[in-house]
Amino acid sequence: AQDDIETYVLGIPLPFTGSFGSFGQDFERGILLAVSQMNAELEAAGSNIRFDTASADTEQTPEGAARALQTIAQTTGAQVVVGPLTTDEVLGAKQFADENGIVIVAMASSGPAASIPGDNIYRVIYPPDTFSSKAFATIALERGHENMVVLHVDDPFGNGMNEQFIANFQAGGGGEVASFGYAPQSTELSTEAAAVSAALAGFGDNAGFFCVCFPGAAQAFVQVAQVDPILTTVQWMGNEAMTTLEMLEDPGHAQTLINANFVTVSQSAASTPLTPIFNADFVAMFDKEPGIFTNYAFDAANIAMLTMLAAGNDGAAVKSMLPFISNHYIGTTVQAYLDDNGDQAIASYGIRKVSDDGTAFEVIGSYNGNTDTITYN
Amino acid sequence: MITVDHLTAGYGKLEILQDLSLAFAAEQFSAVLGPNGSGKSTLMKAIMGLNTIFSGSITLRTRELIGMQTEAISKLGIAYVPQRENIFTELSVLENLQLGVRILPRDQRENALNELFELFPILGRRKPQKAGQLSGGEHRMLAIAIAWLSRPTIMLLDEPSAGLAPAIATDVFNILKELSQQGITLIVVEQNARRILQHCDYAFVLREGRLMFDGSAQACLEDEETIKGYLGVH
Amino acid sequence: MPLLQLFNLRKDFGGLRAVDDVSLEVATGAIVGLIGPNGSGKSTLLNLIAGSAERTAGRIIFDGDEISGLSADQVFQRGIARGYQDPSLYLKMTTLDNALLPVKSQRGEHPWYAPWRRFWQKQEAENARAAAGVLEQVQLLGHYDSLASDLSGGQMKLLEMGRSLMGSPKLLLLDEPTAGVAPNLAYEIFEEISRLRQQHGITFLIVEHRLEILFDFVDSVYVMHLGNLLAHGSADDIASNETVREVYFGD
Amino acid sequence: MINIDLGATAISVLTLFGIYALMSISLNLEYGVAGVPNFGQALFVSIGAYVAGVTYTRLLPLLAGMESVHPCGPTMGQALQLRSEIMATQPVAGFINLALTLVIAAILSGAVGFAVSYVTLRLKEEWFLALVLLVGGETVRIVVRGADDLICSHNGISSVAQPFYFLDDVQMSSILFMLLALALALIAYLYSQRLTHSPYGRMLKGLRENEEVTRGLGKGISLARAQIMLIGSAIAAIGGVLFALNTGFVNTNDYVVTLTLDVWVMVVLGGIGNNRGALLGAALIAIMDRVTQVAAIALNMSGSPIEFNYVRFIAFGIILLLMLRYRPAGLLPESRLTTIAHETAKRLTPGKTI
Amino acid sequence: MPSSLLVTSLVNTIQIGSLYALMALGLTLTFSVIKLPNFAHAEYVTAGAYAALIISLAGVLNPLIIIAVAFLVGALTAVVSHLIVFKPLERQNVSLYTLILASFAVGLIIRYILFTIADYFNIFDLRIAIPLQILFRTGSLILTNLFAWVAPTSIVLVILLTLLINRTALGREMRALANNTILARVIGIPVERVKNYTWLLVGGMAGVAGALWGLQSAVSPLMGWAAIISVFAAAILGGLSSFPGTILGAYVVAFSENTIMLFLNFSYGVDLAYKPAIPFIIIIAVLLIRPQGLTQLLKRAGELGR
Ligand SMILES: Nc1ncnc2c1ncn2[C@@H]1O[C@H](COP(=O)(O)OP(=O)(O)OP(=O)(O)O)[C@@H](O)[C@H]1O
Ligand SMILES: Nc1ncnc2c1ncn2[C@@H]1O[C@H](COP(=O)(O)OP(=O)(O)OP(=O)(O)O)[C@@H](O)[C@H]1O
Ligand SMILES: [Mg+2]
Ligand SMILES: [Mg+2]
Repeated sequence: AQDDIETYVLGIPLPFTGSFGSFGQDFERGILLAVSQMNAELEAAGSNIRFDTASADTEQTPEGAARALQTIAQTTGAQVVVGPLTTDEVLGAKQFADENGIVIVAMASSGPAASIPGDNIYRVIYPPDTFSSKAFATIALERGHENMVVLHVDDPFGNGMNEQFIANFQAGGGGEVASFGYAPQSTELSTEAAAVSAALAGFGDNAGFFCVCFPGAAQAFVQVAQVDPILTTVQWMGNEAMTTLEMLEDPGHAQTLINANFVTVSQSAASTPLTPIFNADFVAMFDKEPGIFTNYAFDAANIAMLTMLAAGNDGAAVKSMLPFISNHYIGTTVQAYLDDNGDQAIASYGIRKVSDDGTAFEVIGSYNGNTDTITYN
Repeated sequence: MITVDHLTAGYGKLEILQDLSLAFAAEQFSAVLGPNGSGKSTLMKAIMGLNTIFSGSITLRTRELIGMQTEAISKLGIAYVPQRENIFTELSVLENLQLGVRILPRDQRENALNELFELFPILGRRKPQKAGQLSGGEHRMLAIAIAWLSRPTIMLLDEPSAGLAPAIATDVFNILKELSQQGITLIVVEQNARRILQHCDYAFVLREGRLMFDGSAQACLEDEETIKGYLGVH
Repeated sequence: MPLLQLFNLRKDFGGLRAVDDVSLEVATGAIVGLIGPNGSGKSTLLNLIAGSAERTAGRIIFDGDEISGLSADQVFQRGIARGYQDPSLYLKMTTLDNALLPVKSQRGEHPWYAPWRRFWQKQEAENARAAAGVLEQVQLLGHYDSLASDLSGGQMKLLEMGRSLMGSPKLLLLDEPTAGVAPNLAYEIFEEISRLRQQHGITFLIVEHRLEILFDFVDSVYVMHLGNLLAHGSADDIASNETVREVYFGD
Repeated sequence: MINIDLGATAISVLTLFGIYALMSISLNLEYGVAGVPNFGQALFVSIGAYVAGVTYTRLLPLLAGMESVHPCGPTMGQALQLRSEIMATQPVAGFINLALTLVIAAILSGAVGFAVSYVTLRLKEEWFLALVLLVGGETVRIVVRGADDLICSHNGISSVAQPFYFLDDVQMSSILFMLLALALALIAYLYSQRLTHSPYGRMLKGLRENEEVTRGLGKGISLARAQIMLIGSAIAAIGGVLFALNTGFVNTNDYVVTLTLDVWVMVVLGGIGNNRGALLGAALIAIMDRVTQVAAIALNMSGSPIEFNYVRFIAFGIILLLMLRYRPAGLLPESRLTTIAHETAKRLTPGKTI
Repeated sequence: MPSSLLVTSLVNTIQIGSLYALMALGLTLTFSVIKLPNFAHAEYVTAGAYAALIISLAGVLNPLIIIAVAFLVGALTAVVSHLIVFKPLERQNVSLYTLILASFAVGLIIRYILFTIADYFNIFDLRIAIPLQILFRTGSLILTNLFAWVAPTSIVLVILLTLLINRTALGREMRALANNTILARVIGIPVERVKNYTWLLVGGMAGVAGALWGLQSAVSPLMGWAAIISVFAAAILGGLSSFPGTILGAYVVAFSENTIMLFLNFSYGVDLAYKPAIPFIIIIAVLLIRPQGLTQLLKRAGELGR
């Protein structure tokens, strides 16, 4: 009967404004899809439990994330939230979550600063960057690069990736690495391109280029790089966030990436039988393609909901139950398995490049982070 | 020419002019006198549409001015020289003057400027100077010049001689006299009262927003009340 | 000894020499007039004395000390107050606050004492009484809590004069104190000046164009022309000086 | 499903109000009263936060009689656990640490404000000062973000807990923290109210109206300006310490230009030059933030296709514009009366006339 | 620093400096005529960029048409914000800071309207897809079709505007209005009309700057906001009232962000992530050493030239 329907609220603190606003939107859609599917199943099964969502904007600042979490919790009594996005925001929300027993299920944060044992932060699905940085280093070495130039966003993610990449690259026998950070809000990267080009020229042959950039900046970079005499002759690698479809919208950009033998190592490329179904459902519901990380949010939401179905709408119980549920969850990406810090411990990446016609990124191999092995198809 | 009828005007909610009625005749040289704060400047601003009107009417010939935009009022041939902030301090002297002649037909502008420089040679010498750097007297000459250049039929001047050296003040009064003879209707607020009363035709004396006296200049100089309350015995 | 002495004071604005080697003296307790055509450098000279413009060359001696090069606030502290040709009031402050601001050595003006009213309350009340007295003299007491911006042009002039007095100066520099002031009041202002000189021994250097009043009160008059001193003498001397008549009265 | 916990909401909003009030009172003193356009408010707030980041990692262990652990790099986790433990078990060390943090933050920030004021003396143009402070704030932020050791550059310092963290009752501990914030705001308010309504306040207003003339009236305006920057900056930094403790995290990304603008909105909305207005502005922003956020949640839950997290800002903008249009002097305009002098004058004025 | 780097960075300085000049001039114009440091200016830029992006997505790739549309949309945004917000506020004679705050609110509203539009059509981080071509190349000097559009368009607009302000009657009326609105009314200047023209120009130029910016980097609702500090810096460096000063300021800012930054990186290892700080520091230094700003410097140069 309608009356005894019990509703659990899933909080969604995400950056809807700020430069990651479009990510926030996409993630929210992934979560909404998971919730609507779950509710349909629950109804069909005659369960009296339903999920509802409450989203609040973190404004992409740590303090904003804290406020968003507070509002969600104090307005709806939510005990579990899916989000926030970046490590900064996750850490901003941490104190309130810990004190009030609210469980944070973050889907994309991967910075090392939030690897803290025993707290209420769970970073399911997306593994820490220790793994991907190693994958990039391995590929660079495999490609025979003696030296590398890195351009990275100057934030915890970009810096962490850069530092770990350098360590892995050099541990594997690589030579010197020149890194350049770009300010996170940059909309225009011509200075950076000039510097990268000069550094590559300084290294001579056998140098490679690694871009750790977000979509807007990446586009601005490729825009200038495509006429640069040096950048157009070296091989490129890039992080997953660069592989948006917008990136390929301009044929000139696509061609530049093809010529540069651009590869990326990405979690999302790993697929399960559920992945195409998710894609289809997403398009059916929202009439647009999911973004690059959207299915992480979808999976994180499912883990959160499954845990709540088992543990009830109770933060402490969810906290205790969540590792067990995630460790038994396979969604649209990979098996989730949490380490002592509550972070994803399984790293299984796909290696992708731009397809020959320049219209999509296609999988050409995989990388197993736990065994550090690359396999090409 | 300008008729003020039962006018109550002021600033915001403050009423300064109280039910004031008076008329400035065409081609007459009228002086508006009165103690400090009696509402002389307020009257001028009211005519120009620059403050709050509570009730009453102001008509130019038969045309109601209340409710019109200041720009439109000035297009009717009324030029006004405010008591303060009456030049464009950031512009050069020349540019100030060019703005003065802007409503004249193109071919008359040059002439008007040349005539002006004859009248105020000192302004001719200061042409490129920033107007804000003029001395007090130069400043006032420039202000009068801007108004005069638009060839108005009516001029409202708020204390044109304040701060002028006697020689220039004399010039200004002579200019006013001449303008008046040319048929321009002059309405002048002055504190140099005895002096202006020697030149003007008609005088109004305000006090606390009301009309205290109106009559010929000569009558004003002899009016007991006015002498006691305003002109002083010296 | 004269209260104020200027030696070869000079001021250039770019190419323009607004004040050209002016030397003059103002005796203690005197009322000295400074007249001259518009643009002859009178206001600039006052600015130099008050320290609000930097001199190009020359020396200023006040009360036996050299004050050339001091900043405006230091000059004021030494006892020179000034009025401006174009009233420079605090338009968004009340008439009373305008008058109280210049009072010297107010204890409540120190940020450490300011929060503790008992340190300054008594002094403030005294100052307020003095200010009320001054405002009364300039017929503005009724307007004590109006904003200065709401005063008429002449009232502003009067308030500025009153404000200068509140700094209890030894020398008061006035730039056209009666411009725009009603005739009866203009005369009263000069009577007030004369009274202040008598009662408080304040010395005055006054720029003025309304000579019919000025000449009744001054001890001596300096005449400037094109930055130079053209003449000096008693009011009568000046009134009959040929050159002065020519350049200033336009005869 | 909206189910507002009014008690908890009130505590969060009031805490935020207390913190914002410190910032708006500071800006109101500097800009509202003295006319110094401090567009570097975020800088002075951040100094408080950074000081907290440093004291909680370096000083706190010493106060608790423990070996301090380098807070950044590989020992980051260990250092974090150490300070959480101390905050949970040694309240006295926590309180002493907070007290010292507040004092150091106030002194340091005050000194920076004082120095900046002297350094920028040559900037005659009011806007240049605004610019220098604005870009100065951003510059410091960028430098701190890159500095490895201070607050661990980008990573920031988390678990900077508020002093009542040791209580088991979370509600009680947040109520006490709220009271602390409100108490500090109240002290700041009373202090600045007294400053404003004193001869010193009058001089500052004179400075605001016309520097040239104030100097001509014998006031040492450079010193006065530096003093008020010192006082204002110190208050802002105290706000910054609480701001950091409230989130429990010190990170450069919080101290951006938008924070400065928010504080400006508070002051201009409340009433420039009016301390009560500053409080009102702070309250309005704290409440409006929460109300629009709750509205966005409610509307999004009702299944509307429009993104209310955008509409929230649009609505905020429109409300602000309507306020400015219909209450342009701010909600509480500046009072004309400064000191008791007005009472004295009133007594001496026979039947006031206008 | 290798000479090739120098050449590239100088080309960048010209390109970016021209864009900054285009934006900063509008800011200066609003500040001097309307007496408003307009924070919403950033959003006129973004609005122009989105207009350009949307018609380019609709298949219009002729740069002239794109620029014209961006001009119109930018101008429209500016004029509408004037008519709805700023004009009524000015009528009430509000303080400068109320106006600043209003401009902040207007910017917020436009920004989130753009966010809503971008979200609806899913157009975040897209570039206006005019393919880049190399027009000219010798050694490290590479000039692209983009440079050929951006630099000359900006420079021509900048020159036209400067002439308009300093040499025409309309410009004189604008400056008169800026200086003393009441007197301007009194001498019969059609104040409202002059203001509308001003806003039209300001918004139009910002819109064009947005379109050109979107040719060069990705369009997002925050792009204008991200550039506004550099733009304000340029305008303030020019003293906020001088047009030649503003133009010089724009190039100084671009030069510091490009050439000086690269030099510091290359010679002293200063991280490029400090790029946003370096021009700030230079600005602060310049302001402290030359408190008059650059205007005075220009005047001096003018005097020497005479
Ligand atoms: N800041 C300045 N820059 C350039 N020139 C100036 C400046 N101030 C004054 N001048 C010029 O210096 C000359 C003297 O000006 P000053 O104001 O001293 O004259 P004044 O004798 O007081 O005249 P008035 O009686 O008209 O007030 C004038 O020609 C004036 O234009
Ligand atoms: N903007 C204003 N707001 C409010 N009150 C004002 C304003 N301007 C003037 N007043 C008041 O209106 C009254 C009349 O002022 P007005 O300027 O008309 O006097 P006036 O006759 O021109 O005097 P004066 O000869 O001194 O210039 C004065 O009491 C003054 O305080
Ligand atoms: Mg008047
Ligand atoms: Mg003078």
